[in-house]
Amino acid sequence: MSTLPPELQTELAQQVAAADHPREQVINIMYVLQKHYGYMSDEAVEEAAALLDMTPLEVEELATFYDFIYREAVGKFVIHVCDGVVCWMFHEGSVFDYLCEKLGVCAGGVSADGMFTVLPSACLGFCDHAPAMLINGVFYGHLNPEKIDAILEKLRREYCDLVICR
Amino acid sequence: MPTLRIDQREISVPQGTKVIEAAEKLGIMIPRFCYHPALGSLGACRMCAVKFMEGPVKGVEMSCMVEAADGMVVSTTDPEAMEFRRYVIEWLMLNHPHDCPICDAGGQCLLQDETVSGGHGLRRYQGLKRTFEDQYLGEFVQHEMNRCIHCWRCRRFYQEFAGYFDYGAMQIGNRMYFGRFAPGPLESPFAGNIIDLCPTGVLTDKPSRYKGRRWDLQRGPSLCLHCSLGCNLVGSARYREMIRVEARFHGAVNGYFICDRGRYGFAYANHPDRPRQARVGEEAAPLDQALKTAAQRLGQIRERYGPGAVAAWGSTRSSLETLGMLQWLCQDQGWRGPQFFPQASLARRVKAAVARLDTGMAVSLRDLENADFIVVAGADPVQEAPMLALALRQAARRGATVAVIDPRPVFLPLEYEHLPVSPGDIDLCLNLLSQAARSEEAATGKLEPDAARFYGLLTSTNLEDPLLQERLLALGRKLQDCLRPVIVCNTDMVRETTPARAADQARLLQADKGQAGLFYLLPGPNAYGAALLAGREEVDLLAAMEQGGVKALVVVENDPLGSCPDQERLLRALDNLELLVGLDYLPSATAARSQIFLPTTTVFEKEFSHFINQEGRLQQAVPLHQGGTPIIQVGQGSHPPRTFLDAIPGGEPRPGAGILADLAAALSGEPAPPTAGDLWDYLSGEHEGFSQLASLTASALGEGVHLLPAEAQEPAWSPEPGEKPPEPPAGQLELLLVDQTFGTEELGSYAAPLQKVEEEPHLLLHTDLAADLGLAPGEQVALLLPGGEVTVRLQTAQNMAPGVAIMPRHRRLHWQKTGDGPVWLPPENIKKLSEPL
Amino acid sequence: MGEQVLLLNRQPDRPLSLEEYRQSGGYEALMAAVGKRTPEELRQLVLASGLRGRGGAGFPAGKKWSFIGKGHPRYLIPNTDEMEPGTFKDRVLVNVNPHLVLEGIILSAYAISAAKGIFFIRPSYEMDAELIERELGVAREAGFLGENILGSDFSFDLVVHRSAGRYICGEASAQVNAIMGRRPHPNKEVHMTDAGLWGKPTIVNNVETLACVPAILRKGPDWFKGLARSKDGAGTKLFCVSGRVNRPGCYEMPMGTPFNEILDEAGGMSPGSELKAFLPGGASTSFMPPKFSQVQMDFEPLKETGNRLGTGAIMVFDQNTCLVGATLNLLDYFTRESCGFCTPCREGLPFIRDLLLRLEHGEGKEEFIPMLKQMAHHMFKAYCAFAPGAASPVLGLLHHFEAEIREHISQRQCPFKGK
Amino acid sequence: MEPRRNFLAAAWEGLGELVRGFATTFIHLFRRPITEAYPEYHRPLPERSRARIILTRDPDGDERCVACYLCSGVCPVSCISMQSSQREDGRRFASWFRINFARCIYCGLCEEACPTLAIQLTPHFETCQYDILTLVAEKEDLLVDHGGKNRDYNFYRHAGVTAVGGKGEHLQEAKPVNRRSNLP
Repeated sequence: MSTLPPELQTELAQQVAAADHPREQVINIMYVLQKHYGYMSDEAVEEAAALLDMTPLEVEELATFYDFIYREAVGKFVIHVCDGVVCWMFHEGSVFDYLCEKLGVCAGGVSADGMFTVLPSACLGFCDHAPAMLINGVFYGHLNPEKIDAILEKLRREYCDLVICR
Repeated sequence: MPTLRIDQREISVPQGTKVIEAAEKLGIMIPRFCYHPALGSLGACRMCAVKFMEGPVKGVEMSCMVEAADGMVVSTTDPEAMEFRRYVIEWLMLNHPHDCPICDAGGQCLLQDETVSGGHGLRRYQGLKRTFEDQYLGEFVQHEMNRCIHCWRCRRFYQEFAGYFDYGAMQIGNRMYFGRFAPGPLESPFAGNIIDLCPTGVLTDKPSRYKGRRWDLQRGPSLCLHCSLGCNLVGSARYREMIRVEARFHGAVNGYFICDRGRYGFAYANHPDRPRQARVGEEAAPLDQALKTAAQRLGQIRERYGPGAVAAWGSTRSSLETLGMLQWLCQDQGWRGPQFFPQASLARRVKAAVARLDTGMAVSLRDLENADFIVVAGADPVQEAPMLALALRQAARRGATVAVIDPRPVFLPLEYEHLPVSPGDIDLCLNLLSQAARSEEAATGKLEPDAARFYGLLTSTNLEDPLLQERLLALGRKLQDCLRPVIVCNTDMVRETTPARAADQARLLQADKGQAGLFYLLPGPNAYGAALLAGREEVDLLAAMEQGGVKALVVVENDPLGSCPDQERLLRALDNLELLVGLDYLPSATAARSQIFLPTTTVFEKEFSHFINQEGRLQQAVPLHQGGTPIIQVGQGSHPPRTFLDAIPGGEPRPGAGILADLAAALSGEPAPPTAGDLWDYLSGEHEGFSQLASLTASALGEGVHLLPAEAQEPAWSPEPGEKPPEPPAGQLELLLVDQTFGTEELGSYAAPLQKVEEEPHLLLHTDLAADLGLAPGEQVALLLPGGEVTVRLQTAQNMAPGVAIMPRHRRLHWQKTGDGPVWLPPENIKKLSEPL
Repeated sequence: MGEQVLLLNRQPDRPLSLEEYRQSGGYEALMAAVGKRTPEELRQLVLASGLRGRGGAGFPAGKKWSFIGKGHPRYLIPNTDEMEPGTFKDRVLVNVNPHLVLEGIILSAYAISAAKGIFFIRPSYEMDAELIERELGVAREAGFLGENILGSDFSFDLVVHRSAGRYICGEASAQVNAIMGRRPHPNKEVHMTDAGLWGKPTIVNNVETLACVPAILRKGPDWFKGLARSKDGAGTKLFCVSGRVNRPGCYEMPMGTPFNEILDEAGGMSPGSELKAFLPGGASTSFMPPKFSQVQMDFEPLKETGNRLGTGAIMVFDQNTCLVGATLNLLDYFTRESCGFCTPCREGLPFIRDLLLRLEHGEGKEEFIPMLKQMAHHMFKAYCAFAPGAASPVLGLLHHFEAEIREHISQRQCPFKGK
Repeated sequence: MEPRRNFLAAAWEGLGELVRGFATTFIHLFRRPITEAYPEYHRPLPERSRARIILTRDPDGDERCVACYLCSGVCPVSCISMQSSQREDGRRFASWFRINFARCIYCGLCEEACPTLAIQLTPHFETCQYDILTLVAEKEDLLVDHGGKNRDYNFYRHAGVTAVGGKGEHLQEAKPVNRRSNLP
């Protein structure tokens, strides 16, 4: 049985029903469920499958394909650190390492307070502000250790869940 | 017809042929992994690269992706293409483990072959090898993901070709993983085919793991006996044990694939309890001596009571040789019979079906794939003849409409329309469908007088359920625009009139559209042959035995105690006998009860045998080995005994036909038993359906020989098409005994691998009915049948006909308590049991 | 800087509103076209303008549209996936002038008689997705979108499809698969223009391409052609300059502007930096040494040098950057993003990457060079354009900077280490 | 064309050969005979000489034979037979393994074919028996408790299959791919 709140369940069912082809909603549904469960848990995969009349495997085929669908638990803030060649030129490695060291996590891990996950990421399209990172849909550029500290501090203080594609 | 040159040789191929296929026609095997003739081109493995020297395409391209065109000059040995292919192999081998010696694909591995032939030997990549965790995929398929080369064949077959979606590709790039969402058995009954398709050892055959290498196996073309479709197999035996069965290509029947029942059902041939020793009374005896005793005692009974006191009972699973010889013996000796079917009503249905097939109407499975409208009447393809479901899916993929008229909760891996009506309403549904299929103005014109008269006779009684009626009429309207309709009809649980009705409607469609097909499902791999041999006369041995007229019964490769629906009555009748002679290769109840038992061989052993599938195609099975008790059983797992024997241990069984021929010779005092040639001559004289047998040559048997007459034996329209068969007594349920994919089919029910996957025995009721009766799914219920009580677990379903109760003839269920014909049950005969102790 | 067509009236920190856009002639083209000119005329105009796709392949847009199949409904997919490393022009474009983008999309949809558009946008541009969604509503309210646009019988609506990442989704057929909720693998068996999204005729165009359409219609194809500085070029191009330059950013310059002028526009090399190499059009183009700094940045002139314009994302490398390391970084990216469909890409790229990694770590051997060359060449026989793109920087490295590779081998370490 | 040979020269040459032959015989007349007193004396044979076959063990003491059937497949006289089976830990082994030494021609092809270095030929050649059936050797007769010629090789460490060690724990192997990893 579904463990989703009934209103969310209805909302999603309506969203699927409104689509010309239910399958085209699969990524949107995964984003919503990901937001609800914190990440795309096994349960979320099964929920999505039931909503879309797909098998869990069919959902899994997609969920594991995309890098913005998280099949493992993540922190409240997912920090995508750009490792594109331009950011690399500006010593991207040190941004990534600095973040990992600062938060005490390895790549993909969740910080002890459950707040942060650091992931390397494909070029984010913020090359004019290299080195850059993306946190819950917001870009941060021209990074250096001081700036990173300030950003983390700010995020810790004011948590806001602003966008669906984190 | 484009003409092109491949490696300096010219060939013309039909438009649309891919270069890789054109090369294959020239005998040039371009290496490939992802391309498969049944699945088509994909272009993923890049192994089939060739160089196009001239023509519309230039340079190195994939031969599976380019259609042959005029003026093409292709080189498969060009250095650039060769170097690229060498690299492809090297890339594929980067992560492949170093485990050929412990891999079951070793020796039958496409990757091995291509690696060796491509000349790749030294590993230049120094990185770490990628590894994956494996999954449990059920009892048939072993998963070893490290070996994967990502050719996509398994997923393409599993999802696109077969229509099941619990196995697929996950992750991305070189981390891509083929498997299930969570470990568990593969849901598709066609899953075994991914073993044949896998070009390396990722998916291997679990039951035959570690049993032997391909080069040590005695292999040969054989046939599947687990339903009436007659799929072609390659069987493999080693050390007197049947090891494995794979699909064998047959263009008209099974294509490249078989179902899992056919793939793993063969294990009955290795059954540890298989009777391999002749027996007189309780005493084991040499076969010759037992045969002599049998002849002597049968002769005595004949002398004492007259020839009619001996009767013969065959089955639909014996070879045509055995069936024919039994017929000969009966005719020669004046015995009663033979009877081939467990019930007289079933015999009538099968005979009605077979009599209506001719070359103009019968369609093969492959023809079925090209139909554009298919009505399935009274059949549940996945449960009864799984390969039919696969053919239906291919038709649906090409745009066909598939409608299933069946009381069961039918599931098909395709888009289909299911009309759950009771068996009594199937005829009516067919009527309504063909009425709706003809528009008003066309209704009277165009038809020849006979057909028009038949059409006029169709009554237009409506179905009780208006919703169903509407869906049926909508389907009929769809049928109006279709050009190649086919009616698929079963002979198992339908009314006696239904096979004939299906033929009538198909004939009407043919008269209307100029083209229509008829496809029957029959009970057993040689039911067609049995129906032809049985002729028009009806034999009811059970009644004759009850009346005491029969004193001796010869049961040939049949288990009436397992298949006769009224076992109590049969047991009483058997008590009237003085002698029961059994011939079989299964450790059946009837074999155990026989006073004289003569062991026979399976289809895999000793001699050639022939079977006729449901579309009248005579096919040959080649013996793979000499038979005998498998060494693994003789040695009990350890090494075989170090004694030398003249005879093969357990090698006594002989083909049924041979034993019967010897029996005939012994009884008639002839010096030599009839030979196969004699038998063929006899059969071709006996029945016009067999007239082709006399001129049969071995070469004709590659694809099989269609024994169909040019005109059906019973081409006439049924006299009263509008008549509705008798209705069930009001308020009563009709009990339907049905088949399941695994667990009900006789041969397969003796196969250990299939026993592991069979469902529990159950009784299926409509959800609403069960609720009305206060029963919940999963509960144990007692079912009071005419012959006694059956205890079974209850299942419910919504999408089934309301007025029926469905019970599979499960091997683990003592269902033989029903009697012949439809069984009506008052609902109160289904009682809830307090939880079993 | 030349005439601004796409980034006209660019505001430093906010997008142009509908009113601002209309003041500078926005939606005029739409009003002049819809219901007044036939789709065929529009297609001819765009064909005559010489507009070539800005997404990388440079296929003439008008020609692509002329292939559109007979069936209906038809789909238009404005491609804002933009996953090519170094590229951010679409983000800038959408952020500067969302309504120009919308007008271009609507006009293009009219030209191909599309009924529905799917604005495909990558997940890192979530803010821009929201912006477009908001402006969509504004345009719809103004009657530029939806049923019977501007009173004509042309109806078209646009929805935003948020991707969940992966470079391959930028490939047209993979993108269509992604929208349909299937695994986004490329598919060459069918033509998008005949049987694309849901088996219907589909056109996938980069948004920058579509954004050129209003101006072409307003000012004519000859004007558009005249914007370019190269012989056969047309229009302006958004060049994203990043790397060791003073003012990295997105600049609109005429098509065919020489590289050094674009570099000057971006403020020249950063202090202390000397030009060592540049990638002219994103990660899937070849490295070019400074001797090519006069090259005209357009499809044909770059093709003559054996390179590609790609997305026009110029990445500038200076003398302190190890190009083996840069190529390794690019191959890391491509290896990770390969969809895994075909063998060369799935298995060949990791092999190339492994060789580069060994070179970078000083474990390189002389025999790696011919192996790299052969494998990079064979990448062009992969299924889609992904692997050839990934091989391009490797080929550029081998062609122009082989000496640097040899230094890595002879010194048994990266010569830039510690610099 | 060969030049015509002088008859006298040919005779002289032939005589020379004769004398040389007799000289050798003559010299040996004065040498000590080197007859070896077999079976009292066993001449040490080179390690690689091919005679009686053994099944060796890997450094961990486990049977090396994985019953892959390559030796029986390659054997030109078909003197090797076996049945492969699986141990509970997933390791493949021969549930029985038989060599008929009455047929064996000691060609060594089995040893060459063996991918795990299990089957090896030894210099032990004294296998004569009065009863030919006793020349049929079973696994227990063949199995020795050492590694034979190469004592260090362990097939399973290279094979990359789970029987010994988990996935990713063999030589040159990466850790198993995590299908759910968030890493791109």
